[in-house]
Amino acid sequence: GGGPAGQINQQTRELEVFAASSLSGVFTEIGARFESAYPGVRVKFNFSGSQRLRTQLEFGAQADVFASADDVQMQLARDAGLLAGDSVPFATNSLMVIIPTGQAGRGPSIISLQHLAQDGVKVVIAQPEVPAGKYTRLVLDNLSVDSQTFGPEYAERVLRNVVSMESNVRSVVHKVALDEADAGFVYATDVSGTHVSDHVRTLPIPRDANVVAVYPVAAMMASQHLGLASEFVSFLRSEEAQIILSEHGFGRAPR
Amino acid sequence: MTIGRKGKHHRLTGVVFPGRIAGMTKVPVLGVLGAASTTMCVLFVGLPVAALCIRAVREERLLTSLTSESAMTALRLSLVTSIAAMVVILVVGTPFAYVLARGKSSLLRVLDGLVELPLVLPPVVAGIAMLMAFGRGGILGPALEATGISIVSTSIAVVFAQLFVAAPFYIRSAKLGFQSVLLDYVEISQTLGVSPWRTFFRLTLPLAGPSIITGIALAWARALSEFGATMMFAGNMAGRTQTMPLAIMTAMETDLAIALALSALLLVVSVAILSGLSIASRRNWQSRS
Amino acid sequence: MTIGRKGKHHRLTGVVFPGRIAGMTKVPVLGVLGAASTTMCVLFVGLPVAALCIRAVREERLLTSLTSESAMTALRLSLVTSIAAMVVILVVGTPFAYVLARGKSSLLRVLDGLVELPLVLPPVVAGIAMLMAFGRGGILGPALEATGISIVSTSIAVVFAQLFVAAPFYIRSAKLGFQSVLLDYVEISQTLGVSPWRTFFRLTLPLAGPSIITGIALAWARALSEFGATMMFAGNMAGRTQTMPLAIMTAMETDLAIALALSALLLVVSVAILSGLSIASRRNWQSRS
Amino acid sequence: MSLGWIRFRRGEFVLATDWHIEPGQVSVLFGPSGAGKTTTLRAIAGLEKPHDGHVEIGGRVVFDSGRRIFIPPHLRRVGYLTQQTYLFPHLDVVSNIAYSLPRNRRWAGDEHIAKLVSDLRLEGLENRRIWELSGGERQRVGLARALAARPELLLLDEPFASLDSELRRALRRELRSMLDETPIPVMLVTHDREEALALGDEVQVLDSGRATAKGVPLNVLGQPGQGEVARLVGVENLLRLTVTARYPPDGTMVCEGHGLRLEVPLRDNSGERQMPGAREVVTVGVRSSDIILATREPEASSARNRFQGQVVSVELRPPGYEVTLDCGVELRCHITARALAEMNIVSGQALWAVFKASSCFLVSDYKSNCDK
Amino acid sequence: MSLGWIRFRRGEFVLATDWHIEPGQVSVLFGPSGAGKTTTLRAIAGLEKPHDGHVEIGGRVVFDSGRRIFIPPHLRRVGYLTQQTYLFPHLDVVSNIAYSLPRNRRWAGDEHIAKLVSDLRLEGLENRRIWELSGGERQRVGLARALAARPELLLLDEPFASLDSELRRALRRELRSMLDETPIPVMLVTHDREEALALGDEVQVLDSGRATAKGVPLNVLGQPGQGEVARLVGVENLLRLTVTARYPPDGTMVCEGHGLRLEVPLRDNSGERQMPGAREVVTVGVRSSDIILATREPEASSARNRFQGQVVSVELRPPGYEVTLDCGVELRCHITARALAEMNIVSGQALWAVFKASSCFLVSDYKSNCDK
Ligand SMILES: Nc1ncnc2c1ncn2[C@@H]1O[C@H](COP(=O)(O)OP(=O)(O)OP(=O)(O)O)[C@@H](O)[C@H]1O
Ligand SMILES: Nc1ncnc2c1ncn2[C@@H]1O[C@H](COP(=O)(O)OP(=O)(O)OP(=O)(O)O)[C@@H](O)[C@H]1O
Ligand SMILES: [Mg+2]
Ligand SMILES: [Mg+2]
Repeated sequence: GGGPAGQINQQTRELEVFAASSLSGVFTEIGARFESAYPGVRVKFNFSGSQRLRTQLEFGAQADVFASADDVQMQLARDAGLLAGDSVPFATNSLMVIIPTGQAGRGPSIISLQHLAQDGVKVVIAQPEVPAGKYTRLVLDNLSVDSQTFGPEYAERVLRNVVSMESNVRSVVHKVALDEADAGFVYATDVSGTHVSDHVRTLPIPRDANVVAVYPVAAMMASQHLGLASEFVSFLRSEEAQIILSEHGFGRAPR
Repeated sequence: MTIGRKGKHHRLTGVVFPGRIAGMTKVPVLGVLGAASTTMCVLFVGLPVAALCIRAVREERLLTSLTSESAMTALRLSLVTSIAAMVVILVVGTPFAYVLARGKSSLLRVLDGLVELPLVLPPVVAGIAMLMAFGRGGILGPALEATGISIVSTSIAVVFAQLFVAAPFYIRSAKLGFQSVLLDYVEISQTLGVSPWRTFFRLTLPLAGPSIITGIALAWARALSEFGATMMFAGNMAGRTQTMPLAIMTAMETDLAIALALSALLLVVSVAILSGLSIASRRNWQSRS
Repeated sequence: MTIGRKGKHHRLTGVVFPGRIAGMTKVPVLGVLGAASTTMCVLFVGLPVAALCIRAVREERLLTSLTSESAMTALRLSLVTSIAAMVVILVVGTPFAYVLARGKSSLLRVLDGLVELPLVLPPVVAGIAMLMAFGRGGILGPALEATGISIVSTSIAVVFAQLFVAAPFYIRSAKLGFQSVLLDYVEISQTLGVSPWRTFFRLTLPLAGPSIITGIALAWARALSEFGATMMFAGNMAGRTQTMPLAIMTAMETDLAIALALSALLLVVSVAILSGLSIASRRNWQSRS
Repeated sequence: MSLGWIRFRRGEFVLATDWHIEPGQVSVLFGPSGAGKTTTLRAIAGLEKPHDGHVEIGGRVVFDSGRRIFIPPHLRRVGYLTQQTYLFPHLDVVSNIAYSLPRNRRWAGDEHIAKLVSDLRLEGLENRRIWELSGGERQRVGLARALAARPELLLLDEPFASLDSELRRALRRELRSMLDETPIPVMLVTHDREEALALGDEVQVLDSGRATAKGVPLNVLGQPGQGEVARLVGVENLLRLTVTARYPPDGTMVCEGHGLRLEVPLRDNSGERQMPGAREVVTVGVRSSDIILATREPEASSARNRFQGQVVSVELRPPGYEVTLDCGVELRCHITARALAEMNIVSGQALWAVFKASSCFLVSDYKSNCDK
Repeated sequence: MSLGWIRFRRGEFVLATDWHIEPGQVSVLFGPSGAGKTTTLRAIAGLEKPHDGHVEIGGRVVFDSGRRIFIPPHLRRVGYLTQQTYLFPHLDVVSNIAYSLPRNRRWAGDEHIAKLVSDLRLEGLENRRIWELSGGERQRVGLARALAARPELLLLDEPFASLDSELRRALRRELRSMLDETPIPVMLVTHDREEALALGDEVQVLDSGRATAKGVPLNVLGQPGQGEVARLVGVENLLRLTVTARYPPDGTMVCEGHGLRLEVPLRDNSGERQMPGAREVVTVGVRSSDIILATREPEASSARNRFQGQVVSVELRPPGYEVTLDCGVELRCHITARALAEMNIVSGQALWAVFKASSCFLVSDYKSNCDK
């Protein structure tokens, strides 16, 4: 949705925000808030994988703000000299396990994380090259360390149960939601949509074993409205935006 | 001959459909093969499509998501850009296909073997390649910047991406169509005082018609579904570069049901256009002469 | 006539290439159009491809990344699965295309309009649709589970995904090819005592050859570049479902240069195969009869 | 042997014909353009399904509408040379000819093929591509291809149309000798009267789908009984006359009109008695070659019909000339070049046309130009 | 007017021909299958580029190898009816005919088109699709299409090949009257001697690419001077004889051989004097229709050549019969059916063959069968 029609005039400024796909829901809302807070501003989003956005930027795509799901891509962008100033974290995310609801009577029933290590459980995870896959392995390693509950072989056994590795975390969500697997490791924010929550149950991962993925944001060097871009970066860290972010399952920005 | 009498005739003699024996002969093995393959193809394609549509229809938010402004914007952009791409493909691809079909130089033979090359690249890589060619930092970057033209992140970039992935299909089909036009016809047309230019429009084009329209259908379908190259080269900006496939992928991030509903919408629109093209491509002439 | 004399003859009379006047006439406007369109097509496709290759070649790790085991595994899987897909497409698609070309039932006409439908779906959506059809929780899920067959996340799923996106190209081209074979030839073959089955192999197939091979080239190129549906339906397991495009996309997550090198490798392999197909599809017969 | 009958409708056009051909015999289908000759051959070959009919080839029933039998074309063992020779463009000449043979025989340089190639004067063209052939060469390759399959019935649609007279005569002889060796029935479509007479053991005249005449070629094409046939085969003089007297004892009748008085036999050439009533209007046909021209009235001649007239025109009509004489009605007479030279015939000259009563024949249902 | 010459090589085959046709005149190309007739027409139409040549159509130079002129086919204004009628399959009959017309005239029911449709007897077929036509109908549509473009030169490759004799004669008349209205030069390929004689103002005989004879049809085809031509146009009797005496005063010479003694004129039919040396071996041609048969030796006849022989065979050869007589060498004589019946000729009978010296003509370079 846009601002009131009357406010759109010759002075309309467009703010182009390149944002990770996983931010598409929440940023659409935040963008609307920003527009009403800054009359005459239109926020345009380009949602895509963080890495693809970074590649686009490297090859000359024009953007005012870059919000990544992954600090690595932000670092690469910084190294390429694309950023105006430094990036700031504005949200965090963590992993959780999802299980399809409609799988009664098929295979071993899963009610706790331990069950993921049973033979015959079909697990899907993201490929190690994408952040979610990297985090999944970290979490599994963390859990294995807790030998009492899970045992030192836990990570190995779960990974043996992996029937498919996905190129991105959304594929993990869809496979589980479509009952194609018995369990999958996804971001907490992935489960917030009504659609997904209808089809999956969640198993939380203990806080001490979980990872905290930080979402950094930065204004871009090439921006035509650098001031406005900085305003948007700060707006993301404002209370108003943080509330919306947490409504969508994101953690608060680390101070 | 009235229909009534025809029916009576059948009952009397048992000879059904007197007339020219068609090319499809009544040999059992061919019939069975044909029927089996048809069934397999229909099931293989039909089941997923049906599953998708069923799921979409079951969704109570179907209507709202379909009629949402963003869906309409994306659909409009998809149609506009794919039509623009088709126009370019027709205008540039048709002469190229004709040259490929009729030309004899060895350079053309080499090119002819490479028409499908753009298809081999995964679309995202194609998008990157296009960035490297037409982007600000690309080969043509300085030249384009000098003229003030910026392609990346505009609707033109969407058209470019569609051109890149869809043109080979049209060029190939059109080439086959032009090749199937007997030179004897062309020769006769010329002895009748009709210039090569008019011969092309009056004779070659109509005779190659079915192939050309098939090429349009293939290329158009491919352009309409183009996602990877568009996303990479043009980005995913609502109203500017967010075509239906991009809108669908974006929706998938938040709500699969909406994504499926949008896909179903894309399917329905496409069915209409494809059926139209199929009717247009039905040759109303036999090739006996 | 020796070459020497021919040359001399030219010098004497100035009439170049005596013989049949080709279909490509020497009318300036057509020549200019053809040359212009050819140049545009070549530049439009060539620039990005060239940019990609240049970038890949500049990379010092090119050789190591190309000969890495994972790259080879992915390439092998790509070739194996795409060849398997092509075999299925040929075996099932050929009779279907023949039925579409020669059949007269109105059901076939409806189907004919929908052959391109699978192309319209963005591949990822196609993958989801296939999950909903052939997956554990899909329409055929219970049936498949009862027989112990699991498709998703196996190499078969890769083949399925390639089939879904590539088959329409082959079917369309082959249909055009079959349609271009005059019924008169078929009739004569039959009066010569050659059964419809043998007529198909001795007459229809060779005459439709160029179209069929074009169809193979298009479908094969598309299958080789298939990414979205594979990713969704088959996943991305090295050695099992990670084809070249998936390997390229995976590489892109960490190192664009490697991704580009892999793309260049895919291109090189494809150029070889496409050139081969192009030579095979060159019709060594004219269609005058 | 082949026999049968068919009835086939295509819109307004209705084809009804029957045939009976013994092995080694040639049945000629003769008729104007659009008469249904090709359609008949196609129906026999199994390429069209007639509405009613019964077709036997070599003793086998290949089509019977009543018994719902329809044997597909490839099992009928017919050799069909179509009007347009569709040679297979992907094969060279000899592969076209050997197309119907099993693979091993095809490549073994089959001697049957070699004989066909030489019989049809195709030596030296064996490895030509078919677009490198002239029209007549194509027709011969098509004929060889049809014969290579060793058919049990040969259907030839104008097989010699684009051949020169020399080659035509040679191939006709060739065909005859082939039939002597392996006698199969042949159905031949032709427009050429000479060909019909030279090759045909029987001729059937088709017009607008109906068989209007049938029989021995000489009878049908020589003294054709029906108006259409007469016109088709070129009976030059068709006179509309009124029967004024009949003399059954000497087998003639007298017909008058246009100032002429003709004696006409009462029996037609097949011996059947024709009995037009007195004062009935009939059409009498006289071939131009049956009329003798004389400068003086011939005396003491047995020829019963003599008329004087003025030369209207002299036209070349090989192998002689056609002289048109105005004797109240125009009479066309065919004479040799020698006669023309000797008699010194010029336009305007007065001459006598003389012909015997037996040269006249009754032609049914024909409206001559005079009455229009 | 059209004139020119071309030289065209295709592997071993070399075509060399020239022509000169006045408006309204018909030049006939006559020759055996594969002689190069079609190639000649294609070269004139601009569909093949000869190696050397000069072609003028309507006074315009459209091809000249020396001056590097090559006008493309569509600017040459030729109407070319090809041997195989390639009708455009996407158009109906009338659209095929009107194809060359500008759009507005095409749809206006042009009266030129209407006239062509009726002249070529195509009424009622106007809206047929072309695969619904019979062979002869197609040929006529093709002819109409070629004429509709109002060409300045008409090239016809066997235009009447698949038409019945009635239609053929009618269309021949039609063509003649069209030429009278709008005189354009016509080059006509035919295998039919009658057609060549009836339509041709000039005839050129092609054989293996070479023009072997040229001239007025009656001279070339009537008493053809060359062996190949003689064989082609059907001079039935070719006798290999030795010149034994020459009598220049009465313009004849005596040739002997095979027990025969013939008187042969010293001048050929074009009046040119032929002077074979004494004892030279020559070939003498006699047309079968120039030979008279008699049961007794004709007395007091002016015919100089008389030979007795035995009837070997009697064969039908319309419009009469061909009697083969063995007089030391076989002589073929053509007689009418009437003569056959009156003379009661049967095999084995002894008969006299009589022909005038003026019926004999010298034929060059021909090896008769007797010498082989
Ligand atoms: N497919 C068709 N559909 C409709 N009418 C047709 C078709 N084929 C032929 N005809 C018509 O049927 C009639 C008979 O055609 P057919 O080809 O048998 O003639 P034909 O005797 O072979 O003539 P020709 O000597 O000209 O070849 C013609 O009037 C023709 O116009
Ligand atoms: N495209 C070609 N390539 C090679 N040779 C050819 C080609 N076309 C024709 N010929 C040969 O050239 C010669 C002349 O052919 P052309 O078609 O002119 O003969 P034609 O006089 O028209 O014979 P017909 O009466 O049989 O049609 C023939 O020997 C033929 O085999
Ligand atoms: Mg016919
Ligand atoms: Mg020819």
